Order: sequence, then C-alpha cells, then structure tokens
Amino acid sequence: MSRPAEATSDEVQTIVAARRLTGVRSVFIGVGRPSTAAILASEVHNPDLVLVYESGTIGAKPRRVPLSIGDGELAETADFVVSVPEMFNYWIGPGRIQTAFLGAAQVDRFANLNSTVIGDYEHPRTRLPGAGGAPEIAAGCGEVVIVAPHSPRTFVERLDFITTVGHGAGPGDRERLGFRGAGPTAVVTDLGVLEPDPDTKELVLVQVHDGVTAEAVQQATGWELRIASELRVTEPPTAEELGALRELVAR
Amino acid sequence: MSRPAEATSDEVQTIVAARRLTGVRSVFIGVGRPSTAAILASEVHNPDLVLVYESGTIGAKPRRVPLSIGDGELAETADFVVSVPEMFNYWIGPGRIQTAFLGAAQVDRFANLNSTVIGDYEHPRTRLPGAGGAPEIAAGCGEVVIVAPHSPRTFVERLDFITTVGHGAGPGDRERLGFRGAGPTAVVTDLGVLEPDPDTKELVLVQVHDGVTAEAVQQATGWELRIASELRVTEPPTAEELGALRELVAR
Amino acid sequence: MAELVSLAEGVTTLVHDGDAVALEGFTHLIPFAAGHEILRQGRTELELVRMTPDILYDQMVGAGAARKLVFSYAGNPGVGSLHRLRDAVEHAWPRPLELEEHSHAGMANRYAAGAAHLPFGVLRGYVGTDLAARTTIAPITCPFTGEQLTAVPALNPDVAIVHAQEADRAGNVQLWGIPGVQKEAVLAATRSLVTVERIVDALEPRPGGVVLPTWAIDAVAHVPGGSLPSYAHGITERDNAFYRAWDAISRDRTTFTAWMDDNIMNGATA
Amino acid sequence: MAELVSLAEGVTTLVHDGDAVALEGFTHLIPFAAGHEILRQGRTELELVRMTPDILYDQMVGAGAARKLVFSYAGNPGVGSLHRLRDAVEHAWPRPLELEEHSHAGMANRYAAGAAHLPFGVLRGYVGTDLAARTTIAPITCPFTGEQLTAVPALNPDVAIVHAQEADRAGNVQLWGIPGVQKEAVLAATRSLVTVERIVDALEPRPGGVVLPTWAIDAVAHVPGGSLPSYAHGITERDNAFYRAWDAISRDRTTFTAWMDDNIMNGATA
Repeated sequence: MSRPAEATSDEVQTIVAARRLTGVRSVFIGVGRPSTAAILASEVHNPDLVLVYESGTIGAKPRRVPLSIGDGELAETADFVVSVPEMFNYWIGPGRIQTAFLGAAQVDRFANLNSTVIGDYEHPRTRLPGAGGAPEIAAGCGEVVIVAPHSPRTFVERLDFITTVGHGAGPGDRERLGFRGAGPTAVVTDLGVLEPDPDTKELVLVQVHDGVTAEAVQQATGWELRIASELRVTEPPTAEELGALRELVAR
Repeated sequence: MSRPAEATSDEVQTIVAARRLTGVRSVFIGVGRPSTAAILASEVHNPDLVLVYESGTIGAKPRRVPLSIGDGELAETADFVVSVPEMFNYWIGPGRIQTAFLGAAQVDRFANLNSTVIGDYEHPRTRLPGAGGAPEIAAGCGEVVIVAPHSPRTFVERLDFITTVGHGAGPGDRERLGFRGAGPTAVVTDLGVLEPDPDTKELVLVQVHDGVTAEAVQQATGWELRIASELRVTEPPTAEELGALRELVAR
Repeated sequence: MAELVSLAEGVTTLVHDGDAVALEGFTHLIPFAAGHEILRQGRTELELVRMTPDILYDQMVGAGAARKLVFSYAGNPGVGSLHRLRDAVEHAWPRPLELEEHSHAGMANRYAAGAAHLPFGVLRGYVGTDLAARTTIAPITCPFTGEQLTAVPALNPDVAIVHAQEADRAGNVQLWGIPGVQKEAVLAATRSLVTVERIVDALEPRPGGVVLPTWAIDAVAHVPGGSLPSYAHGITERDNAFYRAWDAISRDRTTFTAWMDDNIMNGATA
Repeated sequence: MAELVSLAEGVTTLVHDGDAVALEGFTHLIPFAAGHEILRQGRTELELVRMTPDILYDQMVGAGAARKLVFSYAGNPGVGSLHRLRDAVEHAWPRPLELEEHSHAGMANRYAAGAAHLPFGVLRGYVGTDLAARTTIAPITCPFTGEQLTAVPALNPDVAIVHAQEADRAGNVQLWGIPGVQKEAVLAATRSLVTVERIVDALEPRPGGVVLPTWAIDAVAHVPGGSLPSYAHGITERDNAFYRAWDAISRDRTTFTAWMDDNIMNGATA
C-alpha cells in the first residue's frame, strides 16, 4: 500500500477517536464525526463492535457514513430495531451500552456539555439543537468519549447552559446525582486528547497530535489548562487507518 | 337445516352471551365459556368483532375454541400480537377494548368477583388461580359481561375475597375508585340474565331462559334476589345459533 | 374505525387552529405532505410537538403557523441548524415562538405515559442540568427504596399525524423500519391521521412491522411519497441532497418565503 | 456475551439454591426442560417467579423445590386447578409455600420496571380489591394532577430462564409468536439462560420477532423440544392432551411422585 498523503488534523482526530473503541463491546453514536470514528473502528480495530444509534437501530453495520442517525441502511443492517421509548428505557438507562461517543458546542473543564444555547436562554445569541438523548446517554452509558473541535469557542471557562453533566463540579458529583456510568473518560480533539484527573476530575491534556505543542492547545482552550507531566504524542495514523478512513468518507 | 335437538342450559347460556356481542367492536376474552361465546358471536352475529386475548393476540380469528388463551392459532390469525406489558398499558388500561367477558368462582349482588380463594386467605379451603388480568380489565374496559354457572356456591351473599371490583358497594363506587369503564352490565348464567339496577347497581333478574322460573333462580342465588317487574323470557336458540355452536365445539 | 379520506379532507376535519399537533417521525416516515397541507389550509396558532423537529417544522415555524414548539432536538440532522427556527427563537421572526424543551428520554416517556393514559412517566434524568429549571418536570420519590427520580407529564396531543408504508381498505395500518415513537404518538393523541404510501387488500405481517388497528385511528389518507424528502423504508429513498440544499434555502427570509410560495403554498393539494 | 452451553452446565452455573428464578412464558415457550433440569440437580429453597405458573411450577412446587411463589395467575389453562400448588398452599405439602400475589398488569409493570432498572412501576390498579392489603404495592401521587395511582416494586430475579426458537452461533437469540413478558424478564434478571430449539448460522428477521442480543444474555443451551408440553410457535405443537392428563396425574400425591420419578427425576439430562 503506497504511503498516503499526510493526514489532516480532522483525520487524526477521527482516527484517534476510533482507536478508543478497540476492545469495546458496544458504542452509542451521536451524528457526525463520532459516527465516522465508530464505523472506522468497526472496520479497522473491532469487527465485533456493536454500533447503537439513537434512532433505535442496534448492531447497525453501515458501509457509508450516514447523513442522519436514521438512514435506512442503519435499520436494514441492524441486529434489531427498537422504538425510542424502548431504546432509552431498556437499553440506555440501565447502562447496557458500554461507551458513548458524543459531540457538543461547548465543553468545560469538568467535561460538562452545552448543546442548547449560546448566550442567555431567553434571548440566545445562537439557538442550538437542544439536549436530544445526550443527558441520559451520558448518565447511563458505561463511559463517555467526547469528540469536539478544539477552539476557545468550544472549550470554555463557563458553559452558557449545562445540557449534559460530565463530572459536574468535580469528584463525587456523579455519584451524588445517582448516575450509573463512569462519565467522560476522554475528550478527543483535532489537537490532542484530554482526560479527567482521577482525583480532581478536571480535564488534563495527556496527549497531543504529531506536531502540536502544549502551548497551541492552551491557546485553543478557554481556561488555564492542566498539562500532564508526561505528555504523550499521538501515534501517527497508519497507512491502513488513513486509507480506510478516506475510503469510508469517499463511499 | 333439520331442527337440532333441544339446547342444553349451558348451550343457551353461551348463545345468550354471544348475542350480547352483536354490534360490539371489540371484546376481551377470558378462557373457557366466554371464549366459546365470543367466537360464536363472531361467526353468527358479528363477523367484524375484534377478539382480544390476554396473551397479547389482538384480532385473533380462531376456528376452534382454544384450550388456553395462548394457543398458536391465536397468534397465527391475529391482526397483531403485543407483549403483555403493552397489552395492559397501551390497550386495556386506556379503555380501548369495548367489552370484557369474564368468569368467576364467586359473584356478589354488586357483581364483584372472587377468583382468589374460598375460605380464609391465609388458610384457604380452596385456593383459586388468582387475579390474572381481571381487576384492571374490569376497571378499564368499556363494559363487563360476566359469564358464570348459576348456583348458591357461585352467587354468594358475601365474597370470601374481592379479587375484582364490579360495582363495589353500590352507586358512585367505581367513580370514587377512578375506574374508566361502566363496569358489569350483565351476568349471563345457565338460568337467565342479571343486570345491575341503574340506580342501586344491585343485580336484578331481568331474564330467564325458556322453562326456568324466577323461584328456581332465587333458589340458586345466595342472597334475596330482586326480580324485574317485567321478567323477559330468553328467545330460544335459533337453529343457526345452535348448529353453529355445536359445530364450533365439535371442531 | 378509520375513514379513508383525501389528505385535504383529513386535515380539514382533524386539525384545528390552536391545536397541539404532533407530526411524528424519527428521521424516518416524517409526514411532510400532511404538514404542507396544514400550511396550505392556513392553520394557525399551532402547538407543534415532536421529539426531533427538522425541515418540516422549520417550514411550519418559518411560515408563522406555530405559537409553541414542544421538542427535544431541533436540527437538520447531519447538516446543521434549522435557520427558520433559530430566526423565530433569536429574532421572533415571523413571530415569537414559545419553547417547551425536554430530553429524548423525557419526551419518549411523556408519549408512553400518554399512550397508556397515565398522567405521568418516571425516569432517571434531568438532574444536574440547566434544563431541569426550564421545563415541565417534577421530582418523585420511590415509595419502596426512597430513591428520588424524575416525573414527566404525559403528552396527549390534540392530533397526531404519522406516515406509514401501507393500509388495508378497512384502515388498518402497518409501518416498518425505524419505528420511532409513532405508535405512542397516535395512541396518546385525541385524534389521529395516518398518510400511507399505498392501500393494499391485506396487511402482510413483516419483520419489525408495527400495526395500528383501524379502530385506534380516525382517518387514513393515501399519499404516495408523503414523507419525502424523508423516506418510507423499502419504498422511497431519503433525499439527502434536499436536506443539504435546505440549509441555503432557509438561511435567508426572502429566499425561504419565495421557495415556500413556489413549492408549498401554491403547490397542488395532494 | 452468551456462552453456548449444555442445559446441565447452564443450570449448574447460573441457578443456585435460594435464588429467585423466573422461568417465564405466557402459555407459549415455557422452558419445561430447564425447570426439569433444575429439579434433577436438586436445587432447593427457590423463589419461583412467573406471571402464569402452570404445570411446570406445579411440578417444581410439588417436588418441594420452592420456598415462595411470586405470581398473578396460577392455573392449568382451560383445564382447572394446579393440584400440587393447591396442596402446598392448602395443606403445606410437601412444605409450606409463601405467596406473593399480584395482578397481571402489576406483574407486567414490575418486570418492565426491572428491565429499565427503575425501582418501581406505576399503574391504575388494585384499588378496591382485597389484594391491595395482601401484596407489595404502595400508593403514589401524580405530581402534576394530584391523582393517586398505584406503584409496584420492580421485579429483578436472580435468574431468568426462557425458551426461544433459535440462536445463532454467537448466542444472539430470536423468538416469535406470543412474546409474553420474556424480554422484560431476561433484561430484569441478574443472570439469564435461554434454551433454544435450534442453532442457526444467522438470525433471519421475522414478523413479530423479538431479538435478545448475545451481550444481554449469559448462556444459551440447544434444547430441541425444550418447551414441551408447551410449544415453540412454528416448530412444536402444544400438547393439549398432556395438559388435560396432568389433572389426574397431579391430584394424588403418590401418583404425582411416582410420575415425577419415572418421567423427570430419572429422565436423561438434556
């Protein structure tokens, strides 16, 4: 296989997110890049990965990246399809899905998410789509991996609206709120990877993509970012990963 | 068609019960004689009658009287089949089924039913099957028709156990308990038909089968039975009804 | 028993000004044709209810037919914002739009409670979010364990409208593919209209088939292609190109209005 | 992920003395073979859970394996009483049997709450009956309307055992026909065993098919005819003659015991 062109930062983000699904049994997928990453993972790392979409399709095997989470191919290829009430009551709520891949418009230092409004709720500067399934998915699934573009607009000191609780105000908050899952375990961006500190639950930069500096990540983050003492550098995409991703997106 | 042999009192009971389903849209069916009557009605009086069995089969079209409410033929011929939770939550509870045909081991003067125990609950003389779906069916369905053999053991002054509320202690009780349906509108026995008095809700003998006297019915009833001033006499089974019933039972 | 009617008749009889109307569909089987007919008939002051408002509700809100929106996720899936909906919320154009906002789990349980004719549903949810203070929920305590959970009020729209693949001549309906929350919406609503791709002699039971019996529906209208640019699994394809094109059409008020006039308001009644 | 095991292994690993065990099946797909294996392995002090105990639980109660029965309707459908169960309740033979009794609606909602891992379910029921004072329910008030309804505690058995038509080699299960409450029972239970009529290469989606994914099940055992004298829709026929014959077999303690020795206890392990 001939060495493909250099990977873009978006491609690296998707590939790094996909690697997170090696050895994972089932993943709940939001629309967009999380979907691309999960399909890539099932093709490259984890053929047995169970893809679960909010639309009720469990064990879907899409060959193309669906535009919506309810494309026909998802139902045609699913192991089974359930109603929306069943999806949330019997499958997501009880924590039967291991990992959730979610996006968001705003992320704070405790990996709480905003997908509701920018600005004041009553008089928003930008009205966003709203909660969807995210709050209960983030509460119920075994762990949450957030996939978001790294910019000061997204990684903010203070959310305009708490749509989805990550680690709340810090240690013990999830337990206090009665959540079952472990909550966010990673935030994968186009610059690197943040993980919550085991003790403080505050997001720490633990990994940067090839050629990205910690300073660059700090500049793209709206709060004073903690940097891991041993900052890992992302393993560059393999030819297989990059080839598979480009082939997938081109389908 | 040659005049068939004289109808037995059981046959008359079944035929009279079946007549109650003329013009009814849907009927919920308990096992046994109610089932025979409902199938007969769908064959003789009401081809569009929707038969609903507790097992989740809605719009079943059995050609034979099923031994259990879950025989395969019910699922094969049903318009659709639902889970037990859906049956009670989406179909019975909201009162989507018009008429319920129920049996019981004991019936009192307000058409309350016992199918739990004879004697004391902790030390029963006879342990009966229990409630099954009856309490919520009788509460939710549009009306209830009780089909029971007429004897002092069945028609008692006082139930050993209130399994299913008919008209409770009299007028207003169903409303007070928040029930949606009208409750029992008739008790069809092998001797005649009892209907609740519109004001007192107490069962009144309004009809006797051909050759049965009011005295005979009183003797088979464990309380001082009210008799309608104009006591109707059951229209004898037609050759068509009796032929169809015997053919059905013989299948 | 459901009557077989034309789409125009169905909307005229069942949808009134000021009604709470749920045109449901979870990406799949969205009843576009019925929504357009509601606009053509000039219904107004509507309370639009749907878990996932997309282009159809963007059109209805942009046309000024709605007073209020009850929802859990409002977006153009895979494309981005609903610009007409944003314009209504951000700039009250063409009129202010009241929002009643929930999560998917909350809306699904509100519909399920409505279908069961129960006054509320119970779930674990909303706690710790800013949504809790902005919506219609209440804490409820388990009488057995003492755990505090969240109650959501039942959702019982005045009218539910859904699209399905087929109905028989008696008005029994079957849909398959992604079932969403359509069964709950129809059973929860006071009145219901189902548009179908085709009328058949008898419903063949199918894998994943959801049946709505004629006695649980008010009217059925034969509207082939009635869910386009959404799709009817096995019969029509989702028009992803249109979902993408809508972004440009809907960004600008004038472009939007002109498009609606040309394509919906002056379109032929189905 | 479900392991493919022999019935004997499955029961040995998953069913322990004193467990709350739900062998579910609503007339259809009753897991007789698994129940018989539990008896052959001498499990005792069981809390038997099932909406509709029939011949299988009559056998298990008559054999003295059960300490308690949680149920809503205990009868031999269309035939009459369960004589062994009556003997246990009326005369404590072979041992006393504790009863926890509900209505079908109550049990169905208890399983549904269990499957959702919620602590309780809500319904309109029990009011005005003598059952209300004899069972595990509590009043609950709607926080929105003030209406008082009934809460039932979630049912989460230690083990659920169900029978299905088929599984693939990965342990994914499909059943069809009358679905009863089996999906809820499996999802509500801590552990689960599914016996199947056949192992197939791939599950073909079917009308009314209920799929239980391998990752929601602990073990699958290949047990053809495993639901007889009940039936597996499309594969085996219900043995109505045996249901009738059971009445005579079970009336008398000695006849019953002899029959069990000859037909179950000394029967070959599946």
